[in-house]
Amino acid sequence: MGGVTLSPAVSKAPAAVRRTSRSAVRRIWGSVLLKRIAFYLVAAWAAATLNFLLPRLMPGDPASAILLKMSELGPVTPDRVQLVHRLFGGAHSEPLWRQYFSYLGGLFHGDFGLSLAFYPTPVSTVVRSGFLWSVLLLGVSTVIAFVLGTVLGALAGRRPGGWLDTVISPLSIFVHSLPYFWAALILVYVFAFRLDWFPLSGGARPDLAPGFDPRFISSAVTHALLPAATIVLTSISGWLIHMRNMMASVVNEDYVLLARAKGLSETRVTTAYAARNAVLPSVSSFAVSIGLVVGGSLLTEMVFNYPGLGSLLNQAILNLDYPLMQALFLVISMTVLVANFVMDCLYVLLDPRTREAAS
Amino acid sequence: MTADPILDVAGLTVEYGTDRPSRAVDDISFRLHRGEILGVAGESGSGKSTLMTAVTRLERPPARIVAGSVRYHPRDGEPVDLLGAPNRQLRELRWDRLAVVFQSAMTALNPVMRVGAQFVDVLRAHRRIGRKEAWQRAAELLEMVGIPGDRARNYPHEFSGGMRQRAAIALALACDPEIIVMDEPTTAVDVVMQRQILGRLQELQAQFGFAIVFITHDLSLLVELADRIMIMYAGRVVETGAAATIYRDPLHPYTLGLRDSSPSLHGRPRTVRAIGGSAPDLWDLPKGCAFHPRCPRRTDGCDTVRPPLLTVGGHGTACLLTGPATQEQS
Amino acid sequence: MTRRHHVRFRVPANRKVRVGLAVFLLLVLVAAFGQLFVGHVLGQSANRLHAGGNLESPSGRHWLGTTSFGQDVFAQLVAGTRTSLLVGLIGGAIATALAVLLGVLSGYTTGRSGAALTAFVNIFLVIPGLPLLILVASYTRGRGGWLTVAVIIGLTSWAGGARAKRAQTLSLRNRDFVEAANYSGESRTRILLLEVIPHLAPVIASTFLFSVVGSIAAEAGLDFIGAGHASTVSWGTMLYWVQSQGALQSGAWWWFLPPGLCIALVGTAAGLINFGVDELADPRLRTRKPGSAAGRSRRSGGVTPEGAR
Amino acid sequence: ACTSGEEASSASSVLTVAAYSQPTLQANFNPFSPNALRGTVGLIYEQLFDFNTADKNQFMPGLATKYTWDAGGKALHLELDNRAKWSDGTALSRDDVVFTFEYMKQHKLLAVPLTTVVPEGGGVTLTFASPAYSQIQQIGRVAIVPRKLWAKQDPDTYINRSPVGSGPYALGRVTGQQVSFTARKDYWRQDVPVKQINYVTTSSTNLLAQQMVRHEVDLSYAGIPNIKSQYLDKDTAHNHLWPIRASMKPLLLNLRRAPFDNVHVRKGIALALDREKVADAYNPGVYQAVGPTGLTAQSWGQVIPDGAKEPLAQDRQAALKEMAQAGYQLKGGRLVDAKGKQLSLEILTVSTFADGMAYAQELAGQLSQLGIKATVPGEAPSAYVADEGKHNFDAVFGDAYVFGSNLYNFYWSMLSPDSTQSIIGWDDPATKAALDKLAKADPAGQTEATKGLEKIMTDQVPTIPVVVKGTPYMYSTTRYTGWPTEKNPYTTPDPGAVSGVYAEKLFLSLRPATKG
Amino acid sequence: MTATANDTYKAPDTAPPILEAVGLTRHIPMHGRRHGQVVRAVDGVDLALRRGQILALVGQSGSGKSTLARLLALGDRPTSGEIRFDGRPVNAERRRDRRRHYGHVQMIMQDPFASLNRLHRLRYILSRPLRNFGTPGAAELEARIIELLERVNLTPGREFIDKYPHELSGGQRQRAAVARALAADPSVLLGDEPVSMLDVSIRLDILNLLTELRDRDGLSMLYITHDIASARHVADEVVVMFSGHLVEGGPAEAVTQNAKHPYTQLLLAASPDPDRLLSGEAGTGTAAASLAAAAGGPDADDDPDSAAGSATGADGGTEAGCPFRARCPHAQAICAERMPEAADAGSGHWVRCWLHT
Ligand SMILES: Nc1ncnc2c1ncn2[C@@H]1O[C@H](COP(=O)(O)OP(=O)(O)OP(=O)(O)O)[C@@H](O)[C@H]1O
Ligand SMILES: Nc1ncnc2c1ncn2[C@@H]1O[C@H](COP(=O)(O)OP(=O)(O)OP(=O)(O)O)[C@@H](O)[C@H]1O
Ligand SMILES: [Mg+2]
Ligand SMILES: [Mg+2]
Ligand code: NI
Repeated sequence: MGGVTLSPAVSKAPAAVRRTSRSAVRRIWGSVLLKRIAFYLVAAWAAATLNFLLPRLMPGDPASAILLKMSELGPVTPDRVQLVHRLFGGAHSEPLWRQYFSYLGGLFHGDFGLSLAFYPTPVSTVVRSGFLWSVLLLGVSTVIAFVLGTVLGALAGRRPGGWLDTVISPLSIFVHSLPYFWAALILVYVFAFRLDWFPLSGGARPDLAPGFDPRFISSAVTHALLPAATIVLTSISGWLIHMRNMMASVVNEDYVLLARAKGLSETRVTTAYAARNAVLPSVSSFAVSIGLVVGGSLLTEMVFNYPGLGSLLNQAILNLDYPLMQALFLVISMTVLVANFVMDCLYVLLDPRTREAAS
Repeated sequence: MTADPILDVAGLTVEYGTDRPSRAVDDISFRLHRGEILGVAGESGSGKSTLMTAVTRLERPPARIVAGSVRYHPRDGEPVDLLGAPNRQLRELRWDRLAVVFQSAMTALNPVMRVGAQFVDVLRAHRRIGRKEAWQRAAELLEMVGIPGDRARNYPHEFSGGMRQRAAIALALACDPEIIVMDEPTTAVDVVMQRQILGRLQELQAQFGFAIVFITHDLSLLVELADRIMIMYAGRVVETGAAATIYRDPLHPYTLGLRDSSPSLHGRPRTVRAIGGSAPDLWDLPKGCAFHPRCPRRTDGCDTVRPPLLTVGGHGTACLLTGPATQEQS
Repeated sequence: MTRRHHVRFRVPANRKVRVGLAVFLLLVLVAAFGQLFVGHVLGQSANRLHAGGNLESPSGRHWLGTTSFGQDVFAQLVAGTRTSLLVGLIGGAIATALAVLLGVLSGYTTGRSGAALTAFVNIFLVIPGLPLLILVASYTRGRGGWLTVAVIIGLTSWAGGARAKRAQTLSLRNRDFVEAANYSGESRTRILLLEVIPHLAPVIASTFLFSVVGSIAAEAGLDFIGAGHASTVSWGTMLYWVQSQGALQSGAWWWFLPPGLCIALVGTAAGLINFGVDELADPRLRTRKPGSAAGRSRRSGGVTPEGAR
Repeated sequence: ACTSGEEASSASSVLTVAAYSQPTLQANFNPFSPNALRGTVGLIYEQLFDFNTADKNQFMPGLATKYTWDAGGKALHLELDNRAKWSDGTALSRDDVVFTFEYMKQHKLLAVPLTTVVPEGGGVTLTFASPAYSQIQQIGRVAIVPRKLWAKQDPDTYINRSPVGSGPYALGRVTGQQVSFTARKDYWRQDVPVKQINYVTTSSTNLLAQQMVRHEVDLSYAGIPNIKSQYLDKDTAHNHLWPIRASMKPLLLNLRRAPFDNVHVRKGIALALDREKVADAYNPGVYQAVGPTGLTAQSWGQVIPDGAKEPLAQDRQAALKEMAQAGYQLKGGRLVDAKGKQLSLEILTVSTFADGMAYAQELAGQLSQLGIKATVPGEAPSAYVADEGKHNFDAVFGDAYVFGSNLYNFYWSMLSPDSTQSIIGWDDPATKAALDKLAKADPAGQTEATKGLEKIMTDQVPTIPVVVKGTPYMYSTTRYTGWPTEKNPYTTPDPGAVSGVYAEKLFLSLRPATKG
Repeated sequence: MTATANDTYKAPDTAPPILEAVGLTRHIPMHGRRHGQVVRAVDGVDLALRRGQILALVGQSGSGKSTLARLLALGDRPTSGEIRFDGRPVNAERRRDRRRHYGHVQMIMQDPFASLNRLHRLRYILSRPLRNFGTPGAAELEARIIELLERVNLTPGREFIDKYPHELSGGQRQRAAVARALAADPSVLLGDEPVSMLDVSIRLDILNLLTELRDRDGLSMLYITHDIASARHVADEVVVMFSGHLVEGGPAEAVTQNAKHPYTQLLLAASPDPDRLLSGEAGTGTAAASLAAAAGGPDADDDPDSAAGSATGADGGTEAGCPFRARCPHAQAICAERMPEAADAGSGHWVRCWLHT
């Protein structure tokens, strides 16, 4: 959740209505929604600005990076040096505020300029090439981790101190603490290299062009299995612990006891009463992690040579590709914002109480 | 009123913790009759809630029932020992025969489920009825406690405290139980509301004839509500008898203290005194009578002999001085 | 004020917590004295090259074998413990301090400045941590060694903790005892420092624990992608070398496994200790007889216990 | 996991090259772009000619079969192979060559003082403002593009997704992680033996090592650690390594910083190094210690004066003597100046390059033994480049200087203040003069002209040559045989070998491995 | 006339008011579904607290009692109206002025479990007002704290001084809260249900302490409670609040024995009173009937939509009307129009009801 606070509105006329009509409800909820949207817009603007500034704080200039690359191939003429500086160092010749405005202007048209690392490919093309990979791999595995972790956590937390809890909780703390690129390296070594159950790396068989082609899709899926398993394995425990703790406290709630007293089946008590309530805080953290999926994937993608946004970000940083960096940061920030926004709305459906006090 | 027993509790003992257990309920026996209201009063921490959860088998760790029996007498068939009953059997008895109302209805209703759905849930678990019919019955039940039936679609937070409390009572009635155990069901509402709820409760009880175990620390309330009263102190029953008798002629010094420390509203202003001292530590109970350190009338032996609960003519007390045995002697 | 009750150290009752503390203590001891032991008793040093053969498997001489450069892995691990723990502690301390400062202030301050602070925190939440870390780390160009890395990690990883603290402060702000402190004529700073923040102690403690672990992991991540300070010996740089030297393919498990396991060990210890952090702050839970007075006083209220809101 | 038989057989004949070290690719087949994908030149576009640096700089024909100097190095006539054809079927004419040179000149892409280019006979004639003997390799490496498609393109922004070239391959498919090239059936020079070549991405050495062991990759040049144990030993029958030594890696000191501006300090450092050990710090056998001129005796023996042919031996006493001359004394194991300050230096390194880190660590270790406080701060490549550019370093050991076919470029890029690669801040009139002399020297006079530069190297020590950098050219003979070897160095399998005439020659010389 | 405990000191009815509320109003804006509306928690309340007097404030839950007390303590800001201390208006804007007010007027908050910080010992909790409102030295401080503790019967003080709140029983806590309020040496105590959550026996301890303080030190006190019997027992005067308005007030005995306002009557009827039962029908079988009867009146639908119990003009009428009219068995047309002025019912007993004007 974005942790949004809305300042209490000043009291209007004390409308003395016994039961607020449906349309009024909608109107009030609408105004709350508007305020939220306003917040998200401000946050988006701030993120965009920050994204503009951050790369500019980085040392070095892309021109020298490119020149170095060129000089590996052969001597570079002084003319060429100048040209490169004009093309790639250009960002620094203009005053900052002017760059800022042209940057903002570009954003509105979805124009992020040309990538430097992949010059002269437009940044938007580059980002598009990585977006789907990341979203599919990380999105799917984050969802799987969330679902599995939450289910296991619910089982463990149902009886705190029970055998499942005793086994699973410390184990998951341990797994949660493993450095995940390290774990990924082990998994690759064992399951891909030694056992040959999975392909070593990449997003799909490299000779297949991305598209709605069954061969490509099945290849993409086989390639995604191992990285996804790594992500699931290392992030499942977080959800598990989270859910377990919530569950352990929720099972002591009076309404769970009452449900038991009502003679409902154990399954019904656990799912409809305990887990249903315990899952709420996890859901809001889920929003954040879904949003961060895009940015948090850098290390995994590096280990697996996966062609997603994380790899692109790494290349952008290595090559001082400001435009690409900016665009990626923006994409990340925006996914977080959008995920939060969607979750905000969804949360209202999940927790009836929030419909009342939307602050 | 029949003298037909419905619940027989004998020697019930409940402890908290395993390393250094504390006895929150110590060797309590009582009998509940059909259609009767049994009030349980006592100081905070005297073990009232513990007793109630043990009787209904809703105790949660670290509570452990270490001794005793709770026998339920169905109208037809053999008595069932609730403590020994397998989970399946217990589940069938729950709510169908034995319902509870918790101390705070605020937290006893599932906040993310519509109120009606929580009725439907239990109705469908114990009665073979369709979803639609169940909803209808939920609405009827709510109307029975004075809540419009269409409010069944609301969530608990959309109810006021009093409404929730009444909904909890309606919920307890859902399957026409024979026993309802209520643990301070009205602490969260003010006197006017409390009066209203209890009034409704009494009407319903008159109508359906279920038995009630009513727990509170408000003695004056019980005197008005209950048929019989049981006074608890430090996990034991110190006095039991008909409500009016207990109020008029309390035998145990603790009951007397309780009565005398409440100022009167209408009568002649009387001198009220506090009992003094503070509740005992369950881990370190005084020897002998647990009340003796606070007792204004303690004598020799109070600190060594633990007085048993002795009953004469339906009025029992556990005190060396005023117990029936002593009275007979004097 | 008498502090005697505070000072006395009680071994926590919870077994998990005990195990966690023991592990942590052991690591601290290793960090403090490990190098002396390694140097004087084993006669090894973390950076000595070609101390023996390359990629030797564990032996009496090299407890954890050698690296492909011939360094003693055990010596490296011990030296790395110090660096990594320091990075963790310093990074964790900075992140926690910032989280407390910004979280509490944004939760406690009302009006425009409160809203601005909140917005600031929220915006930092939206920025992805690792890329930001890499950016800032590359700005310092590996100068200043692990200390810079620790500081940067601290500076970039406070937002999540701040949010948690903000939420807590928001609920504390309206608690009765805060109002009561006002009636007692307390100043605002004093209320913040002595009434509100102590209540956050468990949250702060657990934020700190996980920031420590997070900092160690972040340093490792940074090293892994080569944005760290690769020539200091830490668990992170060990991992860097391990992967860049293909230790796994070469079958050098003795070199590959220890640094990763050590990081996991710290994380696990922190996770275990976290089970007991509530005890740290709540005098009620610190009493000899858990549940006696506590259980009663909590229940006699008859209404919801404090903190349940 | 279930590939059809047909696919499997075709997959087995595909040659896979680990060509890109980045995880993702963007199509770019503009041979003038610094971001052109490897294979653009060599497989699709062809160069004029090159020299086989692995084999006594022998001339290797490309589109041009022969060159002749005229007018004291100011005119060059190139004879073209008249069979050449573009992949669209049209002939590659003299006109296209003229166009390409003019185009490059117009867009300032040519580091050669070209004045005119005109068609003449079966080829073209280029004229220069000054003798261009030393630039012959650059001229040869110009990739020729068709006029009709390029006349209107801006070399800076043109992506050229569907290139039309004269080379043996046409562009197959570009996915985010691979570029495939398919053999042209109508290639003008010969039948193309390898029907498909895939250039794939590998972002980590770990991965590459695993792919190579599994024969998923046939050819690679990246430095994987422990090549012998990780690769060669895994399949001795098929896995091969031939380190190509095409460039020299010196220890570069920042000459603008005291005390490195002091020649005695430099000499002292040079004498403190055990070059064999440095060479073996990462992949034993790949790098090779080098003499003080920076040139290897094997390739350049005839130009190196006696006494400078062998690598400088480590000599602690001599080193200390030099240091003493610079005012540094050994006290308690530390080399200190008059004020008691220890001589310290940071060897700046790119931390993502595991090999570079390893070498730098070894160097630092050796210098520490002399009493110098040597450390190795690693940093991100971008920061490294920036620091180099700003002369913000004590020492670096990352840059390597390519020998090429002509030593002018080697010394120019290392020592001329005009070179972007010369980062040490060496600005010396004598060096300039020596370079000028070499630039203008005709092929016969080049040996003599090199002498001056060699002397500067040995006397002034502007850079401290340490090793000849070996590129680990690793290949597998599971699918194809006929690879160039040390015994049969018909082409230079240099990094550039995945492009240019070298690559063309290599791929055209392979034969499918006989099964069994 | 008055309760037995207070025959030592009798405040003259003419004693000057020390703390006064004039037209005090507090409207609390609502959130969520009913965003934009307000809860009229306190609505135009005039109240005078005299020196050396205990004034009991009774009323239904949610009628605004705590809000009124918090306004008087400056823990909350009124929407309109004025607070006077010793005849002078109180300025609540500046922190310094507020602090001076805290020195005179101390509040005992409703919930002693929430209002004592569980992290501090009594020593610290009590030392703060002592230090803030007078600066005893370190040596004197401890003596003063012990004295305070003993004054509220936490004896021996030395035993209690280093205890944490959780080490105290509910009654002891409540007394600690009283001690904290007394530490500021106030002339007015605002006790917000200081005994509501306690067992009768502990409850009585505290009430007796408060009357003692009034009698000995001439302390003034606002005693907020649900328990009318105890109000009768300790208070000099009782005022009844309903839905943000004061509806009846006067000498304690008069109000409790001879209630005029229908709401007060309902409140009295609803209060459990075993004596009534025992003096009437002795049997228990009829208990049901008596309880039901006592509930009386139309069913108060405490729909949360109608905010403060049945406050905020429960039936959508104008806000000017009597808030109780919806449940009032004697409601007339005029009741919907406006609240009547206070009518005198003799010897200081007044009531705001159209039945009595
Ligand atoms: N979970 C628990 N762990 C340990 N002791 C407990 C626990 N719950 C209750 N107790 C103790 O058991 C005793 C009886 O508690 P119980 O809740 O039954 O009292 P009660 O009579 O219901 O009090 P109240 O009127 O406050 O509800 C108390 O001393 C209490 O401290
Ligand atoms: N912070 C708040 N926000 C919204 N409404 C509030 C707030 N505080 C009080 N109210 C409302 O104002 C009204 C008066 O509340 P107040 O706490 O003063 O009642 P009270 O008489 O003290 O009740 P009780 O006897 O239950 O303590 C209630 O309807 C309550 O819901
Ligand atoms: Mg209870
Ligand atoms: Mg109140
Ligand atoms: Ni986590």
